[in-house]
Amino acid sequence: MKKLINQVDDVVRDELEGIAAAHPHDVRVNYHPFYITRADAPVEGKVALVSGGGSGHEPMHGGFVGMGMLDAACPGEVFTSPTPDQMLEATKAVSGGAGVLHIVKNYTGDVLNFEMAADLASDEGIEVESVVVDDDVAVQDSLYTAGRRGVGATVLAEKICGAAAEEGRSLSEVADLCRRVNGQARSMGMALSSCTVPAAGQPTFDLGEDEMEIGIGIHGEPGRERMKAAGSAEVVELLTGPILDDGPIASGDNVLAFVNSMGGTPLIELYIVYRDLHNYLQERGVTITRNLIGPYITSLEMQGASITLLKLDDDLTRLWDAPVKTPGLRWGV
Amino acid sequence: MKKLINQVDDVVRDELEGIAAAHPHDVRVNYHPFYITRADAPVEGKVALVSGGGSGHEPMHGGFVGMGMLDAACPGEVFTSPTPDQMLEATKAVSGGAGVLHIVKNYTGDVLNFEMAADLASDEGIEVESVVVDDDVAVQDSLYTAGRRGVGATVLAEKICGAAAEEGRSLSEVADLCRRVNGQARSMGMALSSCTVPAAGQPTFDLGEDEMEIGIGIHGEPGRERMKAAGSAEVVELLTGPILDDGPIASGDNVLAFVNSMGGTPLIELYIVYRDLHNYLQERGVTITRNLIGPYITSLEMQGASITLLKLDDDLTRLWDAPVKTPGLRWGV
Amino acid sequence: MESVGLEQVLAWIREIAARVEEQRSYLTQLDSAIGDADHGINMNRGFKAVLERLEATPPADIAGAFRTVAMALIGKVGGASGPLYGTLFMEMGKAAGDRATLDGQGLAEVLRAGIDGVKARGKAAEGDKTMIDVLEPAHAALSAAVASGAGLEEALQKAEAAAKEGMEATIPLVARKGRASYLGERSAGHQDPGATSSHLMVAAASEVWGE
Amino acid sequence: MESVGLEQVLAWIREIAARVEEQRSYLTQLDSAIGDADHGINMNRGFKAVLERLEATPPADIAGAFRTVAMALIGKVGGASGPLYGTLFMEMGKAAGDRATLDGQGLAEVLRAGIDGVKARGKAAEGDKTMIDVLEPAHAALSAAVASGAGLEEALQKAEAAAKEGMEATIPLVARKGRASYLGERSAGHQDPGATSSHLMVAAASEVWGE
Ligand SMILES: Nc1ncnc2c1ncn2[C@@H]1O[C@H](COP(=O)(O)OP(=O)(O)O)[C@@H](O)[C@H]1O
Ligand SMILES: Nc1ncnc2c1ncn2[C@@H]1O[C@H](COP(=O)(O)OP(=O)(O)O)[C@@H](O)[C@H]1O
Ligand SMILES: [Mg+2]
Ligand SMILES: [Mg+2]
Ligand SMILES: [Mg+2]
Ligand SMILES: [Mg+2]
Repeated sequence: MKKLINQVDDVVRDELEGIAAAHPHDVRVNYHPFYITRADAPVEGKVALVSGGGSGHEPMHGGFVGMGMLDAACPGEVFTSPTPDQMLEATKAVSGGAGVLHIVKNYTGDVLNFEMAADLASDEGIEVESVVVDDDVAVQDSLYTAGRRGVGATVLAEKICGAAAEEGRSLSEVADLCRRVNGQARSMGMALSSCTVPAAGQPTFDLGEDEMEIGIGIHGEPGRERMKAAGSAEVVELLTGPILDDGPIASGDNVLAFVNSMGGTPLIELYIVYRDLHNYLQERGVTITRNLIGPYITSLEMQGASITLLKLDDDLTRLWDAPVKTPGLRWGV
Repeated sequence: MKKLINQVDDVVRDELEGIAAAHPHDVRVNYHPFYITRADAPVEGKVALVSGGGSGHEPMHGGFVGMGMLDAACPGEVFTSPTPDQMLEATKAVSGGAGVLHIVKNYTGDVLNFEMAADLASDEGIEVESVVVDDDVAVQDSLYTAGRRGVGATVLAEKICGAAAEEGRSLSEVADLCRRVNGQARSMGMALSSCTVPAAGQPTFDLGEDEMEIGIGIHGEPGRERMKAAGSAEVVELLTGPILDDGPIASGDNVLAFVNSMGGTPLIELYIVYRDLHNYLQERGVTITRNLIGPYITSLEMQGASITLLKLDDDLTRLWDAPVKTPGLRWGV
Repeated sequence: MESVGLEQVLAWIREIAARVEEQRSYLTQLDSAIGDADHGINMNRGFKAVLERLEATPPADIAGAFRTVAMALIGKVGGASGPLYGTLFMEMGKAAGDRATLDGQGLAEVLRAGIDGVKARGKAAEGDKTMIDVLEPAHAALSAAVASGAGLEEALQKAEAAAKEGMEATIPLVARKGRASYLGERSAGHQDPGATSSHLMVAAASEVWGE
Repeated sequence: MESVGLEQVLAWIREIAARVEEQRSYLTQLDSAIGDADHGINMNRGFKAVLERLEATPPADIAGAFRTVAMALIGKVGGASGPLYGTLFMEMGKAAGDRATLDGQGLAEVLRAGIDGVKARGKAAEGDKTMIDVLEPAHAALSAAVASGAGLEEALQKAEAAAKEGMEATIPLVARKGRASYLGERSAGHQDPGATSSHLMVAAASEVWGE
């Protein structure tokens, strides 16, 4: 394993020290327990947004803390959900009296830990609503399983709900908006290579020189299917077909197209993927009116990409365009 | 070779189509020959900035075209400098009557092709000044060699000079500023893995599981030295020591610290490197007052990082903070 | 022995910690196949914290020992196994109440309460390819043996055997809960990491209490 | 033959294009060791364009043929070799002027002009580990042979031999120009790719004109 890190056990703490040193005007880092808040938290009278999850997905979530997006993020160990005490302390630190929204990606660990934290926060008199994001069409949904994973839609939900909270919308309104974004977004990802969890020291899975994994998550899990590596246009079909088949997005719709790098795939390839996605959707009568292209929800150094489509309406578009100032996402200010 | 591309020979064109589709309001793409201009070019009365170089360094240079930075960028084939006709046409397309600055990275190919283009442009009555950026301390400078490579300082020079041009400074003022930035900036990079030029189909060099290359450039060239892979703190010493030894930056100075990913190294590692750089400089009395952290001048999917330090003064700081709106760098607007 | 007191409970917890440390890469490797390669790392981080806290503030009774384990796991493990094992010990602590010792009967009752807590939180049933596939049969074997008048040593041996069987029985299963469920059919053919760590706990009990 | 006309010049250019195509990966591989792994790709892209343009608009004379080659290389190759080889042929074209044929003497003059152009643009001297280390000795051998009254075939054979020697002599050199110079001492021990493509051109001439 070759990585630009120091001690394997210090990866998350060292990273947090880097974030604290790099963005002192935007965020504050708490070390006992680990959480990141915007520098001006708590914002009185504003619904506060708290998210979190395992580390290794940078810039998500810590890089999305700031004006117009998250009030706090709780980083767990690499690929391991954070613990209830982190979420509780972060929730208390950013609560501005208007309630706190927990944006939770649908993984058993994240869900259970946030559940415990929400119970504890309510015990302390803080009004908490939780929305679970589950947009990954690679996983078949079913009553009897853990359901779908939360992936790319999380980034979009955090941006859009963050803007709504800045506007002064109420907790239930922001929570409903979050559910709406989740309901109108679908994602699917693929990998050309695995990634190495620092503490594990070796790649989570091995891929042959001519193989790719389709339907991966963001934790180095193997995907639904292993197949022969294909070119960009074919990969776009393999990912976008299931997304469109799944429902909410149809011909005539305007969408936000989010082409995401898993961490090790460079921008030159993402733009080629975006071009092929643009053509694929155009042929099907779907119009891209907004886009996001880059590494925003990653899986350490994994090579690969994911596509997320969000059906847009005027309200969502306006909230997407609203100013945001975070280390990982910034415009309008 | 596994990449999200289509035909090897179409990589640059496909990428340009992706950029054109993604950023229609910010940039315009010309295909015969290849160049990218800001959508509102030419800007009357403003000094125009033109840069260019081989592709594979995204977002540089095409991603830096827009308000407050470049007026045009000329992408060559992967790692191959563009040709004089591209530079000439781009220069003509963005010339606003106040002269055109060519920002050239110091590689024989780039220098010779830009030289030819500048001659041709002058023949057509356009006033052109060229500044060659050569900030890479990994290469010993000498009268008898090609000199030092242009690397990270190029990104900083394009941002700062772009702001100066927007302010209405003259061609000679902007050119002098560019030379000043180059004179006050130093860089050095390292690699944990090689990269694969699409048309070559295999890694440019091989690195053992426990090896790293120190003093690499941005074209997958092997570096000055191969050594045993080390942790972040040690790598920071290996890169920053030579930078400080080289002169312009000393104890008591304020600097812009640019921690760059070579393409395959994820943000979680960059923040750890930034933390170690922050501590290393603090111990030596150098204060980081601005920073840039992420993949901005890359070498395809190479894993590794580079460090660039730019000595700041009030003028440079103000120009750095000025609004910029490009696909790859945006703030203040 | 026919019943265990605080000392034996602490010995059991220390034995679990030692085995987790020793099997951490094995557990992580199992998690690589159908999960995210961290189960051994998570459990080891958790039980290290358990030992520290038991050191720092020695519990007064069995219930206190279980509560300390629960709080350490909930606070340090994260992931799915943190809240689940945390709940297991939390509920065992509540069930232990003020009892100074637990005989076979008592152990079965306490374990029952713990398993019910895990199921309430995780919504998993037997056959979902989780720790439940080990905990349930272990409990069934333990209480059956106790009911038929077997001694603690024999009852624990039966429980360990049933746990082992349940653990191996997870191999062919298609996961319906946890990360492995994302793999669908591809999850079959691999032993569940959490079932493996649960078996480790039962095996530790049968060793330290089995005299 | 004792002198070459437009036909022979075109045959030579086509032979270069064929050899570049065939040796493209070899040239790229040499460039991987001390450069950026694109020399063969660059040269092949360039000479493909040369052939297309010669097809599209057949040149009227030798000077026109050289100019077409120059413009195609300058417009299509990029990198260092593009403007350098472009300049080589551009200057050769100027020197050829309106001559309908070139004898050994004429070839030497034209090549001299080309080499001077390359040196003026690239500032390289012999021993810098570049194409110059092949072009200069090739020119020296050619003019010496011609001066001593040798025929074109013999003169070209001598030039090729000198080019080969110069090419191999780049192996131990430490590069002072071009990308390879960034490697410092590490550039020693590798044959220079541009020297290799220059030898290819001389060898092509000695084959197609050497009857
Ligand atoms: N809903 C659930 N109910 C019971 N056990 C579960 C459930 N979900 C997961 N598990 C157990 O947790 C184990 C994984 O733990 P771990 O790897 O530490 O957490 P994560 O899956 O979050 O990385 C699985 O092997 C499984 O036995
Ligand atoms: N200043 C120079 N003068 C003469 N030849 C040079 C000079 N710089 C480089 N070369 C030649 O160019 C070759 C490299 O060409 P190529 O790989 O196509 O361009 P690049 O180095 O830009 O990738 C070198 O092997 C060398 O022979
Ligand atoms: Mg995990
Ligand atoms: Mg090149
Ligand atoms: Mg796991
Ligand atoms: Mg080259």
